[in-house]
Amino acid sequence: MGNNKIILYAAILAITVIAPFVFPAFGTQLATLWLMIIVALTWDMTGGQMGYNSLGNIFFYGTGMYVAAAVTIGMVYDVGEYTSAHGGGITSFTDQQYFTGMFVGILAAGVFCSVCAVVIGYLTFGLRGPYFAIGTLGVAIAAGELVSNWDWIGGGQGIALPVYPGDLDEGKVFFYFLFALTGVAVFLFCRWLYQTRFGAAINAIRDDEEKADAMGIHTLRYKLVTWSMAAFFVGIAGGISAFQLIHFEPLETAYQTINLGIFMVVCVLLGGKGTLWGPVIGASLFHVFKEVTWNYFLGWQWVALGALIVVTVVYFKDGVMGYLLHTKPEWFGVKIDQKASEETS
Amino acid sequence: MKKLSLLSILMASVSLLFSQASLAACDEIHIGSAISLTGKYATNGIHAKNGYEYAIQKIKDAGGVMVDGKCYNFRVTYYDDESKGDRGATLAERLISQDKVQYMLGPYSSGLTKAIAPVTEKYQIPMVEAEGASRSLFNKGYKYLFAVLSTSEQYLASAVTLAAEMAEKQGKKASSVKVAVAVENDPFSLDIRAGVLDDAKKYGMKPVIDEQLPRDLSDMSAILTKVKLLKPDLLIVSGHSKGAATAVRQIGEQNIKVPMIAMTHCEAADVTGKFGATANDILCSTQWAETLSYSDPIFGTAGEYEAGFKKAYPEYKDKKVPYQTAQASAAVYVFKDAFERAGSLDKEKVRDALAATDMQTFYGGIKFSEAGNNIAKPMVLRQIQNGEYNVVAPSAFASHELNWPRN
Amino acid sequence: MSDVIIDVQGVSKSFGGVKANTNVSMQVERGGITGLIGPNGSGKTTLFNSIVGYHPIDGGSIKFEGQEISKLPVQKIARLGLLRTFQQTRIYGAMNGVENMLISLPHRKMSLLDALKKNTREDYERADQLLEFVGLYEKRFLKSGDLSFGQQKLLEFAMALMNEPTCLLLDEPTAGINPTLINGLIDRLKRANEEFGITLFVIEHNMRVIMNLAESIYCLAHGEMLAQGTPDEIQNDQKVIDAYLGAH
Amino acid sequence: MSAENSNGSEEKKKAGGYHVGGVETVISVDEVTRQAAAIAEDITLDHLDALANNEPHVSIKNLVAGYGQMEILHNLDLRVGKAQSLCLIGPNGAGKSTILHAIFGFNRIFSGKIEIGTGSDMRDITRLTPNQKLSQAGIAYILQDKSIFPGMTVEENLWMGGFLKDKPQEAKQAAEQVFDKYSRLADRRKHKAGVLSGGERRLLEISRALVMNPEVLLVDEPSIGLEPRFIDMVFEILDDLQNKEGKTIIMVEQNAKKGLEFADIGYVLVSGELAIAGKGDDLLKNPKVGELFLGG
Amino acid sequence: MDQILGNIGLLFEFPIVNFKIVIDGIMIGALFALAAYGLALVWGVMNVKNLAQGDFVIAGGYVSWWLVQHGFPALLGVPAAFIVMWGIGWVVYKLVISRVIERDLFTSLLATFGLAIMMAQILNLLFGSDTQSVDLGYETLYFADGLIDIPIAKLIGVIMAAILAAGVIIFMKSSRMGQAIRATAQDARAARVLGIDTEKVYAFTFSLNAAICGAAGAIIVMVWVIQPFYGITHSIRAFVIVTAAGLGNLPGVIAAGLGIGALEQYGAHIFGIGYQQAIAVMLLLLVLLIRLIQQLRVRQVLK
Repeated sequence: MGNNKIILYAAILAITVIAPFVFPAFGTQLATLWLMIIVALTWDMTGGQMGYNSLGNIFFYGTGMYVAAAVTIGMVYDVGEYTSAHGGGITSFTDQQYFTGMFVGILAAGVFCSVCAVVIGYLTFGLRGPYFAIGTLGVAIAAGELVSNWDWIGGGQGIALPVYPGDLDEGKVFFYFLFALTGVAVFLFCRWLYQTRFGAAINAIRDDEEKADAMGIHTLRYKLVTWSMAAFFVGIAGGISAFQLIHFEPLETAYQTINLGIFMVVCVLLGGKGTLWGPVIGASLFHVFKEVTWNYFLGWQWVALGALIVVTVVYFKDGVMGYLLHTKPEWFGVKIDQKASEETS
Repeated sequence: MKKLSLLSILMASVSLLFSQASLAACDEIHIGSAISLTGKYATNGIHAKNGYEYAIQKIKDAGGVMVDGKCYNFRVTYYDDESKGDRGATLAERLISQDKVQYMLGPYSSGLTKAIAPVTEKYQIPMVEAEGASRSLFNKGYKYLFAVLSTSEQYLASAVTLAAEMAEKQGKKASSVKVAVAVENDPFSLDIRAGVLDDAKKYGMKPVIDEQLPRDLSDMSAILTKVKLLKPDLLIVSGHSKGAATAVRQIGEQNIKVPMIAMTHCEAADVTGKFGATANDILCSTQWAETLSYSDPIFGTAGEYEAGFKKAYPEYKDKKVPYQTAQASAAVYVFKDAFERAGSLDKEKVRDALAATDMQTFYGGIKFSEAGNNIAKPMVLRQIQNGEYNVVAPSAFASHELNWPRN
Repeated sequence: MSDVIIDVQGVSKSFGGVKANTNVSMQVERGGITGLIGPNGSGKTTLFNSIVGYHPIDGGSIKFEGQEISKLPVQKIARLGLLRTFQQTRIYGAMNGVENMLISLPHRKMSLLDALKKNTREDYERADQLLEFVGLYEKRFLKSGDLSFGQQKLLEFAMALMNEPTCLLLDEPTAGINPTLINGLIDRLKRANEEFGITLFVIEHNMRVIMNLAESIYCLAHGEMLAQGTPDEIQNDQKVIDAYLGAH
Repeated sequence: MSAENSNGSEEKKKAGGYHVGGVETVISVDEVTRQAAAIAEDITLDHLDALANNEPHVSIKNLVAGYGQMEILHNLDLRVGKAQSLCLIGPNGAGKSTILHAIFGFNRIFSGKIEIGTGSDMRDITRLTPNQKLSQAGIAYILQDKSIFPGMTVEENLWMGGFLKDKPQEAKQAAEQVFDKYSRLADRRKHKAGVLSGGERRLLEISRALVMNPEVLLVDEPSIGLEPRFIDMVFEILDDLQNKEGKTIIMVEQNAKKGLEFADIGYVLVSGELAIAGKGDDLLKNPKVGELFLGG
Repeated sequence: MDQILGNIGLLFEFPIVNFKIVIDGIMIGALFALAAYGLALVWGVMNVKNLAQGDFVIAGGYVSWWLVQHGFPALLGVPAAFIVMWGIGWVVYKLVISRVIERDLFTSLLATFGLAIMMAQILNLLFGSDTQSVDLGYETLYFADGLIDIPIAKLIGVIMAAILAAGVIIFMKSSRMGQAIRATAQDARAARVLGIDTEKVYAFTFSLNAAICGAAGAIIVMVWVIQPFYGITHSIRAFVIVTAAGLGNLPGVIAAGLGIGALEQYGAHIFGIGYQQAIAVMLLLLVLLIRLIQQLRVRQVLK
């Protein structure tokens, strides 16, 4: 790692740490930014690096939310009674119940989601291209519909978790750092993963899976492992979101297919697919764009977002990173062999 | 007309940008509200927003809010929650931490209120809400949440009582009444279902159909076919505006013969305007009706409120002013009352004043229970009779006889 | 000469009623170079695809090192050490030569934990050696998509060697290559066979190539096995001449 | 990622255990190109005109063309006379197909001219669209392989060949003439083209281009993917079209031997420039060409 | 569970209900089939997977609804929506679709998704989020003691859908543009060589698709309700149908459309209407799974 890189990383880390204290009012937005980074990075693991464009990663987010909530509540109350519309009684959690529940719940969310990824992957990884995208989208939509009809977990009523017990601003910072830690962990994980043989193998799957098959690469195994790693982190992010949002319901919050489910993809495309920094940059740009439009284009923000998606996908296909790679290759240590590039014509 | 509403959104956003500069004489009390300007609740969200704005104007015209001898006007910062819970929660956070609002007006729908209430509670921001009726809002022990409207289990419960009365009049047992319930799968409608089933149980009635409507409902013929087969005596439908519209249309189309049909959101869906005679004899629950005899010094009588509002918002001139608008205005009025009684802008004092509210308004009596819901105002049931909404229950308010059975 | 590595017995395959292979039997000897020729439409590619697992067969059996593989999918067969190259070469065009080689490490011999390690120095060295072996060392950092078709074929061949296969199936290795390159390629194939001990099974269109390369040649025509023998025998077989050379 | 490694030593490592290919056996396309450039002759326009019997029907003058920003052909000249056949050979990527694309209007022309006709009839057709090339300039393009419409019948495929005719009826009549000429196709007219054999497909591809009755045929690798006896059939058909019907043929052929045997004129192309031009038979005999492209 | 058994019991207790369900399903399915055919067309011809399909349908519905609000007869809505959506389709093609044709398959999916979001929101801003419908005021025909009801409006809708479908079939078979579309779908390069302006063909095909969707929407608004955000469900159904039927197979698309209409109605009857969307999606997954298993038998994957 060069000196410049170390400085860059240190600077980013410093900003990450001080951000919630410098901009206390924006705590929640900053936390959401990390959420976007997490889901974008994990989406890119399968989408950008492995070539499997899932539209259903939101499934893990929603499932993570519900698993975290169910586990946390289940450790103290009967979930069915807790969620029941008739449920009388005001519920309360002690601090210890809250934090133990949160720890176990979030972890369980991650683990459960990675198991789900293996099961779903087993069925869907035989699909290619648009079929995979639509198939996974279908899984996410179906899951949302089924959960919304499942009374035990609250059905369409949704489910409410206890409020953070401590001081309010402290709580905000707490959730910010939960997200930020997860985000940094995902980033470092991806950075390491893409340098291994495994990383090269999933790139091979992306570029030509038939060839990878023919070379004896365990394509299905690698695909399942990749997706379940991604699902683990998304599940954790979902679990944290559950505690941060306190109340959530299946269709619009948990399995929000056409919101976060698509946004994560747009973030990646905006930043540059198949790159390490692309999803991070894309998520940041997208988040800012989103917040701005919905401040100043009240009512039109969705039109603006739709337009952003179209423009990104259609006119800006390689994203920010792709653009930089084209125009400033020297930033990335790529040497252009003048002679070689002439010969290739 | 639609263009107008579009225009009003734009105007609102523009005025939002410049409003700081334009107001002078009185000081401001800054209130925040996340409301559905887009998404599936947009229509009702806009109704509510108009209600808020109308009340603010009326209060301003009447001399503003007098707190400890000083005059104030309300100013509301709105954000669009896109009819989505997580959005609403984020926006509430934003209103509180970035825009520094100290008081909140509620969003539209129980689902959104459910998402926002934990946030306001967390920050101890008093919120008066007018559009979240689900009683599950009021068993969480929230101390900063106040609702001017009746809780949703009451919406159609009186229909069950009516059906029981009718059965007894026919010399049958109340328990012989067969009830069919089709409600949307959202917090509000599920609550209505719970209320209806509770009441039905009290009479020993049997639900023969108990199904949930999907959120993007466009066809309920599958349920109506079962209705034909199982011949219930009472059909309950609840699914916001689109549920009402779809139900009335298909009930007419499929010629459903049920002696009594009761639903919510008839006015909001404008079923009389859209479907004419088909809508006749349908029972509609309402929080408020302009024919009721409530009144207060700011808005006058219920009828005067209706007239005044139509004048201020001409796009409503051909239809009923929906109760969603009236209760939104009432919520603002409750704030005014509480501020004046508190005699301070301190939010804890205001909260206590809110809790002690006991007032009469054009919208009805308002007195909050421990849990924050309004216990001073009954729901009324109106029946569409020849295109007119006539109050038929409870008997104390009834202006017309119930037409039974429906044909 | 009895060590058979690929044993095809009575394989039949038809597509929508059209018989592509009828009762084809053949053997590939371990350690040798076996050729398969036949005119277009004679069922060569069908047989090739049946062996590598691209489609199911209607009847018969295909054994690799004694194991029945006719029901296995491509990747499982590849993982047994039976590798193939593609007629329209398939390399990773967006990556450079070295990256292509490193992807070709024998993943079938790796556990998941091995795969989660970075490439070792030895891996890089081996990649360089093999690239040198096919004459692409100087171009190893060029984007492989920019290489010429012939160079891509060589790269694909090097990738196959990197994978340490037991047996390598080559689908028309010289198709679309400039004739001048062919001599060099034949040389490399022979050396891969001799020095690395890889069994080669080559499907070819070009008679000249196969006669120089293979020790044992099978000839297919109309989906049936027409003849088998040494290059000399095949060249002088009247049936082969009739079927293959048409009017000539 | 790999960039770190690129700093590694450029000198050849002695590979442990393996033979290192000696210079004499290193196979390289660049080497071919170098050798081709070495044998390149100075080609004069007079020479080209002479090959086209001084009556060129298709002339390309100083053509610079390519795709997008990439320039592939550099100042290329070409002449072919009426009812003559020209075969373009050369290594992969030399720009052979690009010439056909340029003539038909499929790629970008930076500068230069493409003309058709002789003397006063000469027309500049550089900027015509493919559509106009076919309908106005009488140029038809016959693609490599797999260009039939598999879901349509043989008959419909031929009708599509006459898509640019004013009336569908004319296309059908022209198709009938083709059927009269090639009874093999007529026998299968109601069959789906997808079930035809390789030779029949190629025949259909060629005959489909004849429906518009073009004067110039651009033929892209007619022998690719065909078994030997069909290759002969294809060249017989082309021969018939050239000599009996007076079509001008410009062909790209990988199988240089076959192509030069057939063609009146042969051009050897290297890196987007003309290296050798001569009569087909002469080129066949040219040892340098033979060494380079004919496999010795 | 009891409810499901009870609902199944009803099917046997009143066998006539089965007719009712099938008839309802077919009437709805006919409209699904139209949008699905448009999807199959653009998918087959230019390899664009249009996720805005449902939003074209809804937009067509609003065109018709708007006309009715302004005093035009409802039946005029169908041709009007056809024409207006043709124009919108053309604009969308020029601005967006023409740039995604040659790109990888995910691009078109996502670009059209962005389009879908935009369209839904613009419709919401223009027409409000209420459900809307056009009441033709026609009678309903009743059979079997009123158990089977066929609103004449629906009957007219189905007939119009059939006419439209027939028109498209004839157009594709016999017109020159139809032939050009088919040729382009099978081999665009060969079509270009024959002088077919494939760019024009693409623009035409996409506009035609939008127009078909628009007409379908105009029919839907007469027999059902529309709302700006209903597009996605129509899109999903179109994908279910095309996936089940395969591309370039109009009879297959129609059959699958009708079948899915009926299956959905059965599902709604048995499991409850709340599962209607889930049923549509489950059907999609089921179809994909079945096709996948079929492919596995030939040692391949579903591309």
